[in-house]
Amino acid sequence: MRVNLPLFEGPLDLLLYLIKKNEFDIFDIPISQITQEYLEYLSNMEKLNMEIATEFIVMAAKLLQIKVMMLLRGDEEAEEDPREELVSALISYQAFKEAVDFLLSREILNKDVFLKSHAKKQIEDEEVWTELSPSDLMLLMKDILKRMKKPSFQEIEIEKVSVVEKVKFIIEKTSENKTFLFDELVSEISNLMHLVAFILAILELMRLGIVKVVQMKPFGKIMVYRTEKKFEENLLKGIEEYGERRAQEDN
Amino acid sequence: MEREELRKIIEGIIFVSDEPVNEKTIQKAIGDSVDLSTIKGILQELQLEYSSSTHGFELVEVAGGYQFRTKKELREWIRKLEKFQPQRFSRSAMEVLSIIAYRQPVTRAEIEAMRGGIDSSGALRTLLLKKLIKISGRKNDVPGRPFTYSTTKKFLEVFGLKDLSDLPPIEEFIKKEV
Amino acid sequence: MEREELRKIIEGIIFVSDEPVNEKTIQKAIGDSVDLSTIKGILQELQLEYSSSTHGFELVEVAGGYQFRTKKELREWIRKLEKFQPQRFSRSAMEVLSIIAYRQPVTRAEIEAMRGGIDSSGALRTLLLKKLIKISGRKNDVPGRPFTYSTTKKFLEVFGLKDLSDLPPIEEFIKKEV
Repeated sequence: MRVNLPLFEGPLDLLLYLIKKNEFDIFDIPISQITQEYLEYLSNMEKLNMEIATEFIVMAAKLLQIKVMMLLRGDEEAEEDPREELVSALISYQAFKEAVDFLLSREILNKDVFLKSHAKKQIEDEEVWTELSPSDLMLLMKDILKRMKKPSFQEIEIEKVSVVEKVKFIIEKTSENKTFLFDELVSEISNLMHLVAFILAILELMRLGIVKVVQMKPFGKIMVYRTEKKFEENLLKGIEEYGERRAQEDN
Repeated sequence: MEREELRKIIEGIIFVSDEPVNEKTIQKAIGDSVDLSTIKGILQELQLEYSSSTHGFELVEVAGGYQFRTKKELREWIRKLEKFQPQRFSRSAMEVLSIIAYRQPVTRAEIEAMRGGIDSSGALRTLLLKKLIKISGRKNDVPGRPFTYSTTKKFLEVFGLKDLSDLPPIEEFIKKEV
Repeated sequence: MEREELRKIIEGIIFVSDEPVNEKTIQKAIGDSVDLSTIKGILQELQLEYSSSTHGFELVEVAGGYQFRTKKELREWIRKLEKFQPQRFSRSAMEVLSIIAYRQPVTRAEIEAMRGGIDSSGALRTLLLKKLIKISGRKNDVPGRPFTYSTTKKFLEVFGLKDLSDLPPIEEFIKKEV
């Protein structure tokens, strides 16, 4: 026999499903019937060798307890309904499920709506923090400790970093403002591969006579500036080919 | 400053900014000589202009500020264009997120109790990594002083909410029937 | 497809693209049924529209494609705006800050060793400037007696911590044993 079991987020989710399926009144749940169906579901899970989480068992015990209390209860209206706590838990859980649907119905960023490229990058690469919370520190520290446990000769993740991209970046930066500090440019670079590509790009632009690099005094600030020579798009192609050749030589 | 000039500056400022920009920030950048109501008026004008069907993006009020975003009806075209993974959320992460949104600051034990005792550490971790929630403090009147969680500004940005009061009251979600 | 619809899609595509977009890329995204001259026409229309003095950004033809850019004359305003934007922290600054938070007092060499030998002087400088860390002393049992770094009172304020014991333990999210 094939049994198709719907999956639930937890015992409350399962109970809500049973209530809906049987069209029970949530304020007057027939405890015997729902307990029976609940236990049937658990035994089906067992038959399928599915792991039954503790919280499902805890709820089963609670249901049985309520059932007993219902039997012991007199008819007096004044007495507290043993189901009350369960009912309010179900109602509140149900409300949060509705809240989930509300959130998912929103125009979700990077799913339904998108930002301008620059801003989008900031959101996606998760590399920039503007709102600080202790949890960020904790997660980063965990990450660092995990990295440390790995052998030190681990393979360096080689990300494809294009020199052409860096050339474009430098050209863009220098077109507005003819001179700039090397440090300022480098400060925007986050990792080694990018730095290497960046330096290759500067060297390439120096070779083409498009930028000049000057250091006023030893250990002084390094300035990069644009020469009068015009940068043409077709130069990019040359750089690309040069990069490919180098890559082939490396292999 | 002329209104046209002002409008141009405001448009440019919002366009260039990575984060939603609010009236006050705009005022600080432009100078106090321009009053908030003028800025607010221009923002509404811009919102109206970009809402027109000829535009591919619009000016949205989100996370306490204004931001240009593409229109929803373009999503299929943009998804085709980009090779990216759309935001995805697991059911359990969403449940935990909605509980935090409505009950913040809230402890892990409180969240788990509301979910019928389900362990929620994985979901919390995912949400922290996505920066949708943060640890916002500790609950001092409970033994062990557990940490409390709250939603972040990024939560508002991702779900396109102006602020937390933009969430419908939870009572609206309480249904008599299941 | 109607011209208005087409215009809207083109505007949205240019808006979200990382790189300048050219007519062919647009045609590829939209489909061959739309010819290049129509696309070219719409691009010119958009260029004309955004070149008007009421707009803060414009559609420029660069690097063989089209891209929205803020207008040059707004440069000063944008620079001013940056001062009022929330502070941003890079991953490396945040990593160094976490190490100092959890391992203080700690030397630069120790920090760099934990980060797999990455030079951390820039991040340290940034954090010192922002007064989130301070030089707290020297490590006397190490040659050269290097400086040690610790977090400051401002660090506690910024992160909303009463004291360092309020930092979440690193083991907090290990799944609880049943």
